[in-house]
Amino acid sequence: MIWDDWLPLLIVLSSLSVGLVIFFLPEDRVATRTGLNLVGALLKLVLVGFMLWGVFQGHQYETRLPLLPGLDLVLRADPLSMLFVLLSSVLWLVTTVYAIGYLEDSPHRSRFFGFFSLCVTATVGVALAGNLITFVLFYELLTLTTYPLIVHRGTEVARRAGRSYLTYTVAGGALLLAGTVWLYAITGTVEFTERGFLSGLDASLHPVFIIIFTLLIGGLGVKAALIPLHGWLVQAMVAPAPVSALLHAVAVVKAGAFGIVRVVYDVYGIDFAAGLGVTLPLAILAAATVIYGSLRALFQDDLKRRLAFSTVSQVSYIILGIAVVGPVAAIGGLVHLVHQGVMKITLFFCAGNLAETLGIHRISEMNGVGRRMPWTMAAFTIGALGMIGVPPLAGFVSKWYLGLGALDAGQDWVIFILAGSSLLNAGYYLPVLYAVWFNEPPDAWSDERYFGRHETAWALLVPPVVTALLTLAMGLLASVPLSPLYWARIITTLEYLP
Amino acid sequence: MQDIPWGVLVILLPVVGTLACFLCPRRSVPLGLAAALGVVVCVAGLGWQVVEQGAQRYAIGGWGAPLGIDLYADGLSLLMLAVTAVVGLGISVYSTSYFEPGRSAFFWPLWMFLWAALNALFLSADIFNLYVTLELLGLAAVALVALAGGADALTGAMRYLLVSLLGSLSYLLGVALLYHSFGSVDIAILAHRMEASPAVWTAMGLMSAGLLLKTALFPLHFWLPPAHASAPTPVSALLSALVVKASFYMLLRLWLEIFPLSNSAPGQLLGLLGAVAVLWGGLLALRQTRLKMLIAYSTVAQLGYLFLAFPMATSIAWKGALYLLLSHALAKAAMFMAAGSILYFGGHDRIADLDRVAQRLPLTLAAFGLAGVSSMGLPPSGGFIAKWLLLEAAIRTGQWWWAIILILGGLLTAAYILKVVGYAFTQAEVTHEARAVPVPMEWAALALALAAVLLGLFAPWPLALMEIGLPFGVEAAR
Amino acid sequence: MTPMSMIENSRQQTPFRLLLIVLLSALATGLGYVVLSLPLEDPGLSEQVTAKLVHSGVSNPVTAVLLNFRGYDTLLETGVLLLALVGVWSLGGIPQQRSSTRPGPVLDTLSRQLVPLLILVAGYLLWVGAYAPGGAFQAGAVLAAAGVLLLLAGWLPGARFSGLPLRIALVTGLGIFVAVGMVLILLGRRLLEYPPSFAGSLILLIEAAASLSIGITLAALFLGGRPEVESRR
Amino acid sequence: MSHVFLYALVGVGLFTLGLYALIVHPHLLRKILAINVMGSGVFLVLVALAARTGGAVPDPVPHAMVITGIVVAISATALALALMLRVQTETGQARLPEERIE
Repeated sequence: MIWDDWLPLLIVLSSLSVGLVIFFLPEDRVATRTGLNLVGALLKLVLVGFMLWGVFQGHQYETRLPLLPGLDLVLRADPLSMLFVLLSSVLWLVTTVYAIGYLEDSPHRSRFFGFFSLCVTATVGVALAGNLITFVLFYELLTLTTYPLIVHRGTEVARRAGRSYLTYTVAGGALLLAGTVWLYAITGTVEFTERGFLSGLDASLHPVFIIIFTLLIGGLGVKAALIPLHGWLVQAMVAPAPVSALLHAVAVVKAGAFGIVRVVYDVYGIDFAAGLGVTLPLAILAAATVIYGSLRALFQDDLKRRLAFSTVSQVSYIILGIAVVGPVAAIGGLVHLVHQGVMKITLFFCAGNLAETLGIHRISEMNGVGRRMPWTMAAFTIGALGMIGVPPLAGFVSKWYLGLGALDAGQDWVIFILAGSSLLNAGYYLPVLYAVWFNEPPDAWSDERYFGRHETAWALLVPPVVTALLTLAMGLLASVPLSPLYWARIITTLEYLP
Repeated sequence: MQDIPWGVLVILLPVVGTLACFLCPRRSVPLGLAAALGVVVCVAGLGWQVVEQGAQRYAIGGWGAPLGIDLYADGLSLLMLAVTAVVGLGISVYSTSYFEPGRSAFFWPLWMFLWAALNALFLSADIFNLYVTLELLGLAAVALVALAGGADALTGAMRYLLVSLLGSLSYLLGVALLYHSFGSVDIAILAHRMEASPAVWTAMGLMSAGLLLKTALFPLHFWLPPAHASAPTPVSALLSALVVKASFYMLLRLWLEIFPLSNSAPGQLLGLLGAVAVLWGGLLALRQTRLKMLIAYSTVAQLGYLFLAFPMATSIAWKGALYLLLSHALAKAAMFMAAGSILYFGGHDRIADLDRVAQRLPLTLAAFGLAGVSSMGLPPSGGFIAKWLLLEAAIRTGQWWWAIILILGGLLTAAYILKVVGYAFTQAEVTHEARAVPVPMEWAALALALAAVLLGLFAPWPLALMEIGLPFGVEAAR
Repeated sequence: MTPMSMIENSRQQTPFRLLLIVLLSALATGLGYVVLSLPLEDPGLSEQVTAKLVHSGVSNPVTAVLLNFRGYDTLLETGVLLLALVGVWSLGGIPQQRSSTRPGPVLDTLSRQLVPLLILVAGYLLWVGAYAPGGAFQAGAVLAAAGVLLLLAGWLPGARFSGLPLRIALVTGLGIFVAVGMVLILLGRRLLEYPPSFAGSLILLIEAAASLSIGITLAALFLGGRPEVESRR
Repeated sequence: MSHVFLYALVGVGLFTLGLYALIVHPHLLRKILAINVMGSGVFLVLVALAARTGGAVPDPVPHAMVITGIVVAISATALALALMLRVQTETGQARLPEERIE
């Protein structure tokens, strides 16, 4: 059935073609651009849904295009890629609606939405990549397409953030490329295979594999915001809200974490990596990032910077889950990939709403804002509580599995890390919630905009509410088939059980 | 279709084009464009013939190798012809609206002469004939640089002419030594009779020195930036993309077929010079204040990459170098055209206040950006494939230090390309009135930039073409 | 500060010149040694040339090599000459230093005698090229000498002539050469593969056209710029 | 050492002398003349070594090459001289910018 060969490519091309068309749309054609955006997002969602159902039935989807003699461009739908592609297509639809509302009459929108679609194309490409070279190809494409989004406003601050983003990511990309070529030159293949393809080779190569591992993790760590390499993430907060929402909850940061999962699971194989002794340093680095991110978040007054530091620490949960060698912890890490995305995007949407309707950027200005914007703040509360790990929200599920996994893997110190960071999360989210609901609002907001009966434009309000409900749903209906937890279980069974 | 001598047509058609443009200067634009299209068709015909029947040898005058001159078309020369045709067509379209009538009457005959010289050079299998085509190429290029007429264009052209003549004479002395040692100037016969002797080593040194001077490898690159930057834009594009590559092609041909060496000491020296060129060119490009000078120094850097293949000397390394040559030709031509459009629009190409101009030329900036992606070696461009092949060759031959140079060079290129692209995202309003850029100029640049990107997506075909006639030796393709 | 300029600027200091002299003399001795190392007896391609001479249509071996065996080189070479002219013309008009003072009596009378003689000699050189040293380039050079003499005597090509007619004259050499090549291809032969019976006459035709063009090109190059063309249209 | 090699050595000498003059003398006219001297040197080497055929007739192929070389040399010199005049009128000195007398 030819459908099996071309579906993954179709998914990638659906947003690519939309993006290219939008580039050439004149600025004033708002209706067509919005229509195109929504059609593109919905089409992708439908295709992904169709593929999800197919993979659920045990169908094999793979597109193989010749790239180099002996090396193909491979797009394959396996459970791990389904997890990430599902997350990105759902959140892209929601973020597109939000971005249309947010950038109501600002300049350069054709350029923005063009690069916006290209960015999601790259993300989906990263998710569906079937071998390391395809992964690198889309990973670098992601760097190139997100740069224009970060510097979209064109202010001096935005351009400085863009420059720092590029220095980090281009250098990271170079490391990743070096590691990939070295791996390919030694082993002759870069295909992602269950439990990795390095275990069979002779032992003399082990030190080389360790160096290659550090290169790969260095390259991927930049986007996964591991400690020394996270500087760009906080500076990139200056981008418009939909960009920081997409960038930090879905595309860039997740691509890094997803890459690390791919390398550990499908290139090295978890047992071989553990045998090499590289998983423990990775776990320590991730743990350090978790704590560091939360600590820095405590002292940030600017709302988006606090959320950025929270992202730095939350993403490392995923890596921690992987690096703690144990099936249950792996489930926790993998499912957090989706949960963190949904929760964090809710928080960014709300931050965007506050900035757009009331001109609030700092937490100190957020007193009593719950009364003025009840729905937004309700969504914000759900998101924040989810981040802390309060049951029955999604965050609790992933932290629960992470804790259990750490215990049964005998890594007790991880428990303290989890507990400590949850406390810190509470430390920097609860005061905000308290201020929002229980403090007296100031008599006038800095530059308030009125939207008749509603608290803000519907396009800005609906997305956060939807994602908040999703957080709730993923918490309550965790064990329903086709839920993120279900997929995480399938992935770990493939990886761990013989 | 089989018996049409496409090789000869590819050479004679531009010559006929030159004569036509020279005879009726008022209609030189349509005539030139027609000749350009004709040449592209002929190259396609030759390509189809070479793919069908493998490498073609054509004895001119029917006399055969030692006495007469042969034309030889294998995968390597075919790809060089193809890239010359594509870039040439782009430049021809760009120049239809770039020059005002007075100058374009002289641009087209000179440009057609240069194209004829390039095609003759890529097809010739005779080292003396290569000298004549090299000279034809050099003089045409010098005349084209001088076409800009300003003080620095004329001095740049003068210095380029002196350097070019010095290189040619040194090459000719090498040819004399080779002829008087082996009694023939045909490459195949020389390769057959070749054995190491002092005369051969000196000839190799002289010819390589001459060609390195014309390819502007690191210590001998001083003449390139002023010449390429001050020339009129289409001329800078064709100089950086094609003319500099012709002498590299000759060096490649000689080292692959005639000179008896594996990856010996001279190869290491070339690799070292290439590495220094990559870093030196990149650093200087970073410090330039004018866009065209930045691009010219970027050419010096990218040429350095090509020479990294000499010390490795495996078939993957050669393929990587050739692939980089192809994508650099396309990307560099697109970059210079974009710079030309910016210069045409804003009247200046100072990088510092580029932002007033850049944001009102989205197509031109897109072309510059795409071409930049290819020269940075980021996917999905031809540059990435080339960088991948060279990296792979470096690791397989155990000479990993070349890999470090490749990575550092990529970062340096990224630095100066993105410094320029950054200016497209600013809020500065335009202060001075500007001249609208004609449509063919912007679209020609974008087309070539897209070609550079497509080269990255459809890599197997050019790589398969490189196999025809086995120019790079027989060992394992992978 | 480019390497070439570094050398130039510091040329006053003698140590730099000494270094250069040492280097270049080393180069010279190396080249000399290499030249001496070449075999004493080396026929080169002389046997092949004499063997094929009978089919080449001319009896002078150098002209045979120049016009028949390696005719393609000569075609490109006439191209180089025309290219040089186009290059010089693209630089602009005739530089002003050309003072158009009346020529002295000696130059005037002498040039009237010499020019016809030069043209005759050129014709002879062209004809003798088939049997003895001579041929297109020598004849062209002599023709050019006649042209230069006329230019020195103050004669300038009329404005009407220096338009299309001059360009046609300049282009005939290369044009005829390419035309002959093309026609031979149309007849199913290879490029510049003269049929043995017509080889001699074809070579003469090409040489005649070439010498005319070379003469006029070199004379025009002596002018140093593009002659003014009265713009008719 | 027969007379052939004497001429060839003179050719080599001319080539080196021309190279020295090209590098040392800043004035463009002297550089162009130096290029011509180097060219004559190379042509002399080509022609001298052609006489090693033992028989009366020397090898005609190098002779043809030299004729082609001479025509190429004259074209290059013509273009160089015209360019030098333009540089002179444009910049006031027949020198490359780096060797200009300020």
